[in-house]
Amino acid sequence: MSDLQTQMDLEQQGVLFTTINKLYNWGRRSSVWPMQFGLACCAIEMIAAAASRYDISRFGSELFRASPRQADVMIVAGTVTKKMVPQVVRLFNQMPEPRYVISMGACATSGGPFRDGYNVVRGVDLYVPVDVYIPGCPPRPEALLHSLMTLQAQIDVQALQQVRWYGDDEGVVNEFPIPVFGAEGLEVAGIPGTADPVGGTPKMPPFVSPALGGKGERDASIKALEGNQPKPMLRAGTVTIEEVGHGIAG
Amino acid sequence: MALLARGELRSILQTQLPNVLDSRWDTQATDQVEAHGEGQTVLLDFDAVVKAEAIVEVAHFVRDTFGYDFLSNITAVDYLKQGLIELVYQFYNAAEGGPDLRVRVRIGRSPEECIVPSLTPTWPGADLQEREAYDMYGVVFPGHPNLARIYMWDEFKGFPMRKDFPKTGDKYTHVTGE
Amino acid sequence: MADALTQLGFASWLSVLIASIIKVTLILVGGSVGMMFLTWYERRSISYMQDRRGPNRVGPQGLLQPISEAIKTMTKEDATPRDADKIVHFLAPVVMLGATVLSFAVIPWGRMFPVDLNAAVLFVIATGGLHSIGMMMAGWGSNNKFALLGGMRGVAQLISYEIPQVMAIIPVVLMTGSMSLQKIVEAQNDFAGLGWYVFSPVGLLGFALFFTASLAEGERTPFDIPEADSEIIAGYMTEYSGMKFAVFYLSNYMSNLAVCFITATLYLGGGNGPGVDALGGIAGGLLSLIYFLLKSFALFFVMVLIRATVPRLRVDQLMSFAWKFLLPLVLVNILSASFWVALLRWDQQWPKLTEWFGAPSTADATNWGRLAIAIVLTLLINAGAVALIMRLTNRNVQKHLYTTDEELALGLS
Amino acid sequence: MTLSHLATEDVFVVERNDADFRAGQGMTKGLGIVFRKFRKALFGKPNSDRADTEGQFNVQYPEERLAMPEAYRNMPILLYDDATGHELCTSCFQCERICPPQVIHITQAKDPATGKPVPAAAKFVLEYDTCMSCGYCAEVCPFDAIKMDHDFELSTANHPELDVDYNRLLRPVSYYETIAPTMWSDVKEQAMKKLQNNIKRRPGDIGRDHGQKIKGGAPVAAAATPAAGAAPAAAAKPRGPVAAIGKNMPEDKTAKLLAIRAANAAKRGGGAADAAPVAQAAPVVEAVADAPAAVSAAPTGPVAAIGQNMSEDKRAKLEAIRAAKRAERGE
Amino acid sequence: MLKTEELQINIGPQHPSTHGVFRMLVTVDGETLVDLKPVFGYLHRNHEQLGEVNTYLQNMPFTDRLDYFNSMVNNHAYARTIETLAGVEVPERAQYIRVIMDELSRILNHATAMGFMLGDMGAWQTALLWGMREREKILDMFEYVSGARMMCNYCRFGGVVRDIDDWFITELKKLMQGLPHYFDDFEGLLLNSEILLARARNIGVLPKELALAYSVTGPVLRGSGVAYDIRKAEPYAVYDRFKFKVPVGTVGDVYDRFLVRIAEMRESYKILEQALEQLPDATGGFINPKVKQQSLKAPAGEAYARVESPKGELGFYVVSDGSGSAYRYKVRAPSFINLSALADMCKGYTIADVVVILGSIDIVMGEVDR
Repeated sequence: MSDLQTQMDLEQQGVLFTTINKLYNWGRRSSVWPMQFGLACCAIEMIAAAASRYDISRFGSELFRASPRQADVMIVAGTVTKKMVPQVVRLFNQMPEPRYVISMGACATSGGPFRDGYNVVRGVDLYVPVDVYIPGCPPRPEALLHSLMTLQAQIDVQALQQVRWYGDDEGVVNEFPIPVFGAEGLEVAGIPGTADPVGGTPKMPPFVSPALGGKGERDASIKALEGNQPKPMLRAGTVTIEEVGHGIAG
Repeated sequence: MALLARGELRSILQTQLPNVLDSRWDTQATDQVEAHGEGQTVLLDFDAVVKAEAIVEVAHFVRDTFGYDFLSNITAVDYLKQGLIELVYQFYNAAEGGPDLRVRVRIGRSPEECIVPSLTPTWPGADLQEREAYDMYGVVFPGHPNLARIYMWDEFKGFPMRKDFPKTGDKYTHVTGE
Repeated sequence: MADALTQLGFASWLSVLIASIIKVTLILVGGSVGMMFLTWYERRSISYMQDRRGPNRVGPQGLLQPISEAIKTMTKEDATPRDADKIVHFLAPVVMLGATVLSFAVIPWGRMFPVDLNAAVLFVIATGGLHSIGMMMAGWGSNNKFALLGGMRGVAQLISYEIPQVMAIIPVVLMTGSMSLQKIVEAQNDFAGLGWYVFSPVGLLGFALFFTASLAEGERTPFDIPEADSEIIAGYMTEYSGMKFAVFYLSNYMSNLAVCFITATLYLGGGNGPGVDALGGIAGGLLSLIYFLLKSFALFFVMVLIRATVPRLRVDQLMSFAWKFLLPLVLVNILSASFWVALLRWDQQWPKLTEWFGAPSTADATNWGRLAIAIVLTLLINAGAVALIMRLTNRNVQKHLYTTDEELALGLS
Repeated sequence: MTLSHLATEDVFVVERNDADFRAGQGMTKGLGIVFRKFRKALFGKPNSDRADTEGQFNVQYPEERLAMPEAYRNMPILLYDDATGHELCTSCFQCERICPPQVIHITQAKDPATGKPVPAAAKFVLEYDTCMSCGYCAEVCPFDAIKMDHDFELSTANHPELDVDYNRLLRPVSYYETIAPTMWSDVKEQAMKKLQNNIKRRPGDIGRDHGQKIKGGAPVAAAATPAAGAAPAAAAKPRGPVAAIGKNMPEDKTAKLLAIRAANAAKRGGGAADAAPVAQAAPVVEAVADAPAAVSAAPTGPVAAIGQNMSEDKRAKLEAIRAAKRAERGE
Repeated sequence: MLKTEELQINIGPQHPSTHGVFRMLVTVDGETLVDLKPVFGYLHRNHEQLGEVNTYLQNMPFTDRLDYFNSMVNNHAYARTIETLAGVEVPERAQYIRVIMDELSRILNHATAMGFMLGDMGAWQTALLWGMREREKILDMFEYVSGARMMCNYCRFGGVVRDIDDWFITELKKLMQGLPHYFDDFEGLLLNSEILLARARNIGVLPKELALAYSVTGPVLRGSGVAYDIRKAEPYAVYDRFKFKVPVGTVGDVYDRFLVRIAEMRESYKILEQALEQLPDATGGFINPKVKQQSLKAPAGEAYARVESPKGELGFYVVSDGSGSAYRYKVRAPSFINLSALADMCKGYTIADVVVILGSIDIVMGEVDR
């Protein structure tokens, strides 16, 4: 709560800071340039969001930059596979601050329907911190626009004196470890063994979202990915679904 | 150049190219299904099962004799119970249309046996499919110009589509084969 | 302006200094504001071509969009690649922007001339040539393959297209008899302010050629090869971020603006138009500024229209277009320009003719006949040349068509 | 090649126009078409009909919205009966079985007295972050308890929040009726009949104890206690402009910030100083005065949608803040 | 003697014009391409493995995510395979509905695919956005019947999940009023544009024999001059009742593939007209009521069924062991196999051509890597 208290104090500090902050935030929120980075199905909805009907350009975000150096937000639109994730992290590392990540769709958020596959990463937040998650498979283009508005609202409450990229670098991670291909899966610096094995669950918790105060640290409260139970080998032959249907008690 | 009915190729091969058929499957009748009960594996015998080393010869034979010049699909199936990997080659007759012609090859699962000559020199379209079979099932295709892993990275060990590869959530174990 | 200041009692050196500073500020502010408006204008108009609306939420109708982008890019982290040549990497955008801003020194805003250089045309071309140095520096300094490719492509393109661009101006210089932009504008003030060069056959062809070549100079579609994002990411700008990228962006759009201004000045009569002379004074000056901006932004709209419509050319096609299509036509145009000048200004060329037919001038209504001869003659030459060269180009295409099969068969076997 | 399976009239060769003389006429035509489109989009009438190929096509999202077809499926929700507060779900596990990505996790309720299973779910967790919106759960549900929602504005900064529990999944039947009237009327009778049968087998509050809709058998109005406000608030989610900007903030931050502000205000207020403890203590506040209005206005009303994505305690805090504010105003 | 040095460039996996996450290792001599090695697997999401774990019905929504432009066609192909395997009959009305959805998919796929290709050429997305506009209009209708824009999950074994109603038919007729205008505009925009001709003619030539050897299908094969269309060669659904033509190219270059796609859109339009005319009334039902969707068990055996997807031959090879899920589930993905011809098509051209040739093959990585 301390940072919130500071924020409250800041609000009382004076007109100058407030004005500068407002201007600064306004500048960033009004021109969030995404990186041209489509992975799978969601990328098509991302393109649809840029197309005539939804038109992300109304928010000033239609300049999809091909180079990460000029982009502000990485919209991870689609399934991140183990083979692709080193490139994702590398691209994210190449982006200059302030940078944001929108995890678009189920696959990017948690691996989605493919999370039980051997080559799919269970959420891009295991490798880079994510600012906004959009559920949906794929989310509607409007949902992407909504996430952009969510991101804008996040930007709005930031203060120049507090943003992680201008302050002292204490505890702030700028370079995220790029996973390395191993014989059994992905290896990540700082994680013993195969961090994300092929045919197994990852051995690391996700990063804390910067919007919730994360500075590049992993969420220590999540020990393992408990929600991601292995999928049972379901066979319709062994469970007759129609019969079970009507009734618990009768 | 004519279309062949289902199972017709088998009898034609018996008369015209008697050496190419895989003798292990000679005795079984056409359309016989070897099912191992509920949830078990199955082997099907509709079509000609040829020896692995004869696949190039048979492929050329069906192309030149019957006009089946379009190699559409190569499927690898892992029959864990029988210890076999089956490759199904599907040919089409581009001029005549009609259904496909299936030619099968059955090989063992061990690295020494899991070898089939490549069709890529004649049908370059088989290139990627053979690489896929190599990557996912560990079938080696001598004669292939660039037999490397296609989906997984080169450092990876194991063949993820084989039936004994651990599913996600299982403890990772080394798989047989490599 | 300096004179006025001296009269107010300033020392002469001081008044010159103050006047210069005011001018420089005006140019910089005018250029940047013009550029910002231009980006908004382009984004909005291209949006409507694609049935959407474009930026309309930041400020009224999205007009503040470029300003927010400026704030954002200025405050963004400035990343320099680890293995880059730091100094070159830093200097490249500076060179680019410097070159562009310099060219604004001589561009007239309507009838207002910041600096009336007597070799203004030459000056504009020279500053435009500096761009290639900036591009190469950016491409080289970034230590990135795509940036290097983009830089090399850019330099090759700029150098190739400078030739037709410069030579397309020669007819204008010939017709005016001066390299001063002010003189060029004045020379187009006949016929109640409508005596623009574009209405003469020579000027029309010159306009088309100059505008085409300028598209390439300004890296606009279909010649945006140095930054073709579907091929080489962002070209020479790939490794630039934050402020440096903003400077590139600024210089790009400012040079586009400059191109439009210069085209309007050279061929569309600058600030000339009906009513300017009649009004005179400050009102006339304002009207001329409005005319001038209207013409320039109409030209820019054409650029946007082209951008929205056509794909880009390939590098080799780009080169052959410059050398095989533009250059011959430009040469022909110079020829017909000299005929034009000879016919209309024979008093200076052949005094004998003057004795026979009297002294002509374009403004002189008694010389309609000579004007008509000049128009017909140059029209014939130019149209013939265009038709011939197009015929040849078409034949090249078809010849290519019949040889490729064999070539490919060889290559594929 | 002879193509015996194709008659010659079934094939045609595309016209390449190789021999045409090219003098820029193709490009000019293209420019003309683009200009026409530009003119139509700027001055013409906007797209209104499916036959239109010209004219402004843009829908300005937060202010203007496209109508959703009834069948649209985004994320699953669970229904409860407005009248009795009983949930329609009987934990038959059909949806859990059919779910392709296996994101539904149900625990069956047990009778505390006998230990026998009761046709109601004790826990129901749905991983929104993995759901593939296939709609099978709604399709197979024999009790029409699980339905596909139309609300897509779910983006959040909080990943664990996307594991949605029972309290946040529940929506009243009336809400579903507003988004899919015909689809509900097709199954309404049957679903309600089944529900009545199931209610008979549910002892006590089992089957309606989630989200504290019902307190001691109180009727509908009680469904408006703040904690249960989630469902009506979501239903009331305005189709117009995004209601509260706070909704777009990270929710807990909003709540905390508001709490601090309220506390400060309370301090300044002096007389209302006793409101501050209310802000800290976060018990469920009993039936707030304006909440029933929220329910009645559910489909269209401009109710603050702050609570939409919040978990329970945050919502409680928020209510506390509201109470503090009221206290400050001296109500 | 002068010797130029070859430069190796890595295009992708994150690259604006690789249509997803596709990587090409390109060796160039100056700007001319000497060698091209495609690298796959960046979107390999284990579709086939999951298909062997899922029940038959559970796998239906996964097929949506193969070729995510044409989920309707994927559903159709998969449903056909399982229907063949389990011997399920499909009511006539369902067949017609499937055909209508397939042809609508074809139109939207070709419209966007050509838009992407022109975007790769640098046409600043105008053609793409016009195509997307038609796509949005079609997606509205998909959404109406199936409930989702892209991932329709519309087919069931023995029919479709929801019948089309009057609203759909009225709107479809309205849509079809507008389509010819769209085709005309699109052709007028670029078909004869000099720059497009320069960029597309005689680029990426794939001769007829080579096309057959490479097993390419769909517009790529037809662009090379082989009139092979599964709708004619092995008619499925009710395609044998419609009159339509198969457009073929002559040279086999990018321009031919482009023209073939435009012609196919017009043919699809004709099929739609006829299908609407012949559409039987609802008495026959739109789904076979006897089929137990959720617990469908196929007898031990194998089946391969294919449809003419907008990208080529889309087939599913399913081996059943008598249980409720596939023992082996393999997808014959058209764009995967069409891609094998890429290297040969690109050799000798420049980098700028490579992206255009790739665009003209019209790949979708979800299908290539599966």
